[in-house]
Amino acid sequence: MYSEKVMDHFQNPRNVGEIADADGVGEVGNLRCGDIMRISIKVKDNVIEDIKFRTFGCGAAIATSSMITELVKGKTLEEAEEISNRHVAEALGGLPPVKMHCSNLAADALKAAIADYKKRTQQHGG
Amino acid sequence: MYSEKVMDHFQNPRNVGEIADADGVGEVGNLRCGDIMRISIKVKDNVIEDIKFRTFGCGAAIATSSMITELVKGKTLEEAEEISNRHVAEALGGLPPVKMHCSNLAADALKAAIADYKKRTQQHGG
Amino acid sequence: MRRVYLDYAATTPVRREVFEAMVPYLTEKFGNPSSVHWFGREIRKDVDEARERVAEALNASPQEIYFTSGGTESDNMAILGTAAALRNKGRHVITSAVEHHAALDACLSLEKQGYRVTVLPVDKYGMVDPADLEAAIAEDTILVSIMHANNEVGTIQPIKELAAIARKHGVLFHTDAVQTIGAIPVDVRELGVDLLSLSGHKIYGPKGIGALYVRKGVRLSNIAFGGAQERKLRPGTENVAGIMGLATAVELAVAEQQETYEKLVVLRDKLIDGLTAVPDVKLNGHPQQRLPGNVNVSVERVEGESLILSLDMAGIAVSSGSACTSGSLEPSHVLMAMGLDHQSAHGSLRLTLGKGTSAEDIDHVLSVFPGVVQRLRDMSPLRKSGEE
Amino acid sequence: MRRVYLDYAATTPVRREVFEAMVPYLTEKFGNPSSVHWFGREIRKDVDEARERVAEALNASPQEIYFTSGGTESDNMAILGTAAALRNKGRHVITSAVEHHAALDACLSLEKQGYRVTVLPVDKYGMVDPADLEAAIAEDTILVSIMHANNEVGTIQPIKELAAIARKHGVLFHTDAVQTIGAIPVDVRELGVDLLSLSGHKIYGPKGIGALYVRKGVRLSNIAFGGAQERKLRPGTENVAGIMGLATAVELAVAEQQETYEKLVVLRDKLIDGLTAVPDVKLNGHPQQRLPGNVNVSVERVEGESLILSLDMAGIAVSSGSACTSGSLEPSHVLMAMGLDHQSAHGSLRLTLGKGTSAEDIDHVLSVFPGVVQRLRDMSPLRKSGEE
Ligand SMILES: Cc1ncc(COP(=O)(O)O)c(C=O)c1O
Ligand SMILES: Cc1ncc(COP(=O)(O)O)c(C=O)c1O
Repeated sequence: MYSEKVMDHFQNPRNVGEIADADGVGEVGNLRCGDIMRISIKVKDNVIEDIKFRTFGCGAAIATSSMITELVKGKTLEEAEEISNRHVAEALGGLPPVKMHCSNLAADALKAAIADYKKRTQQHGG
Repeated sequence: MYSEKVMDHFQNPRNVGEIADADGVGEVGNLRCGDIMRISIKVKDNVIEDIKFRTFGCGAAIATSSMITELVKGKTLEEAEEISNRHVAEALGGLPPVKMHCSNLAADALKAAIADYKKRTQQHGG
Repeated sequence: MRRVYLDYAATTPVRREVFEAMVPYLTEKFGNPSSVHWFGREIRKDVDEARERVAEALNASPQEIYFTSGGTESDNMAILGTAAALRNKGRHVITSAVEHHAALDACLSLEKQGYRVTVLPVDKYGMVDPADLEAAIAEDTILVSIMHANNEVGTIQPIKELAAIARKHGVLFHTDAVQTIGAIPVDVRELGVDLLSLSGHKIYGPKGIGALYVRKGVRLSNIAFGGAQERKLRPGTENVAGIMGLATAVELAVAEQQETYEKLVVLRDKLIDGLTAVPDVKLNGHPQQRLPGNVNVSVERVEGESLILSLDMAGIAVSSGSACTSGSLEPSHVLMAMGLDHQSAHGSLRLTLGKGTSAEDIDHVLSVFPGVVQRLRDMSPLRKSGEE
Repeated sequence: MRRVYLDYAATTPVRREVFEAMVPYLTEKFGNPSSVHWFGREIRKDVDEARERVAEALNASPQEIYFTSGGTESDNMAILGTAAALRNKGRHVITSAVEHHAALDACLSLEKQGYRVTVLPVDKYGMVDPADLEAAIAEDTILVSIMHANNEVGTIQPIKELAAIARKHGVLFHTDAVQTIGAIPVDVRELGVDLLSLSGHKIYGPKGIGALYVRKGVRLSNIAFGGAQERKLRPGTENVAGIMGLATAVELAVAEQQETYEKLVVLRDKLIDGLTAVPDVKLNGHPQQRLPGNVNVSVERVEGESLILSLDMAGIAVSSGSACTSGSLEPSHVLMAMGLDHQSAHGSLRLTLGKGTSAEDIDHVLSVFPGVVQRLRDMSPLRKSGEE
């Protein structure tokens, strides 16, 4: 069902946890659908310096969370924002069709975290 | 499907043929249904002295024809007339339900032969 | 006693390779393909692979293959499934008078739901006339179902031509290829059909497994309800061992089709010649457009079941279109549709050849047949006009 | 890696005796039971005998047993077949909220044909209240379908009592006994049911075969069309090997039921105790009226599929009522009907025990389980109220 890459990320998820003094936090999903993802980011000079996730969800949800943290670490915010669900799924060597909605969640959580960061810095800056 | 008795009568049918100078002949069935039976009898002193059959039909049709000739040989006409489909089927150790109509035919053919004999003797006698 | 089996159209022995392909799935490989864990995933992979192999043999793609419990269910799914899916498009279905009951009765069952059903006639060889199909197609026609070759008389229909007519009118075309896989070429694209049924046990596979080809883009409604198996179209835990057996059977049947055809045609013609050399024995079905393994004759003045039984007692297994073998009073609807009279229909005999058939088998049958016929004719009240 | 299979409710391995009962029918005994000749008669006799053996095991008579392609088809035939046969008597059907989809969806499909369908609720243990059934029966009720025991949570329904209520009102009663044969006593007369479904692959038999008990005098309409097999109710060449395997499987399951029950209950309770000793792990289903091999727990703050996968990586095969295992977004309709909140329903885990399960297996699972749960909880954004 799942590719080896998915299983690797599920089994050895990268960047699990919560950044204590995060610059932005995004949480998406709900219990009804059985998926909740929280991504926290540390940003320095417009670059995502650190990123961590916590996920309640199926194997695909955990793997996509893990994969997206790897994909964006060290990227600028603009580069990170361009990462789509498709990119995540491709990086994982594909996902079963019924699982595509899980990869949506990961990109959405990242976007929410960046939006949160921007809101905070605007507040600070403006 | 068929009992051993049925197969025996099918394989070694008794009294096949036609009595040349028969006292009565009965033929029942039609090609539409795929069964035709002809029974000819020789009667002496109210007793069926000889009986022969010819049958176009399935295994059950042939076996019931053969069996009925055995059952009635040497019987009086009254005794012969009492033989029912059920008797023939029972004497054969039973017939598959879908084949019960074949045993009807045998008794009917015998009845027709006896009726023919009676008609002829009435004509002679009256 | 020497036993000769000449009823390959009724069913075939499971071939060794098929049996061996099944054994692992009746022993250690037992998982449910729907399970997420290793035991299930292992099987899912194998079932997917089997689907690919069946697809490849038919020149279809794997997503176009659905596994069923046999030819009957495939026919039912194709006909009742499309009829339900297209009920708002139209309610007219066309079939032929010589279909297997699995297709014919499925079509006729639609009448109770308010569909019109046209049953096309056949000629004396059992052949559908494409002009009749053309004429029968109406505004509200949604489906045509005509079998690839007939199981009783072996007549091969001009499916490519018939399917083209349906396509021209935007009407779906289903064919029952249960008797043709492995006998003549079956290529879904070449035939141009939208739906095609097959069954395992006619091609040296197991009983109780079949498949339905559904061309991409053709939508069926469910005729059964339950789990999400077979892309939600055919619920129920998959008959995994059956599927693995079917894949091997289809693959081998198609690979060996040409060779089988050439071998059987020779034996078939020898058998036809020998049987019809007996007086008043006539061939039924098409003399040329005929399955390589099918022989069907009418033996005048003799009823079919009594012939089968007599041959059986001599160790020869054949079948008949006689009413008495089916438990009804009417003989084969196929023979009647071909215009045979009742006597010929009741006196029909089907001998079907297959992998195990040898020239010696044919010789044996031909040596036994005349005596058996004579014996039954002697017992028959029917006489040749002029006789006795 | 040590592999522990705890998914016997999904499917079971074919037992040796069953496999051996099947082999002759996948090799030399290949005839079609409908054939008149020796090759067919030989098989017909064996199929009849198999029917007798299944009947005897259920305390039914042979004419009351119909072979099908599995539990799904049995459920469909029972429900759709009686509904069609009694459509002029009434168009109201009653079922429960925790049925297998093969029964539930078959019932619901009738709504499109103008039937009313009442879906009875269940309590927090998944149990139907007989008073609810009594209240739901109306003038036009024709059928009640309630399963003998649930496949997900193992709750055993009071079928005898429920069937008696239906009988009192002259309403037919169907039960899906797919999960109960061999686990608890199943006697059709004792239960007082009119129709009862079973499936081969849940009782160490093959996949793709099942049976339906239909009490003498109960009339079903055909839901499939074709040949005259199974007394014209279920067309299609019989899955002979499957039938022979099923008969052996049913016979052995029933013969060993008591012994199996006693063995499994001990292991089950040990497993339940061990799992629920982990904080925030709760048992689902009835604590007493429960299948001997069923354990179903909700693991708070962890999603079910991730649990299955983690256990699978440790060699332990289990299943889940999680939405993510079914490819839908909604978790198990059974757990939801029992009133579980979404988190508990998504975090459910089903472990089902069977013949191969040993005390060491249970120990192994209990040694692995806490670590797996901890790891996933560490990864989860959900926190116990009061935590972090
Ligand atoms: C032409 C044809 N269609 C359908 C069937 C039914 O197939 P099955 O017996 O697998 O249901 C058969 C054989 O019985 C057949 O010959
Ligand atoms: C309670 C119940 N009913 C019906 C079925 C369906 O049986 P089958 O898979 O043989 O179609 C199952 C198993 O999947 C089941 O557990």
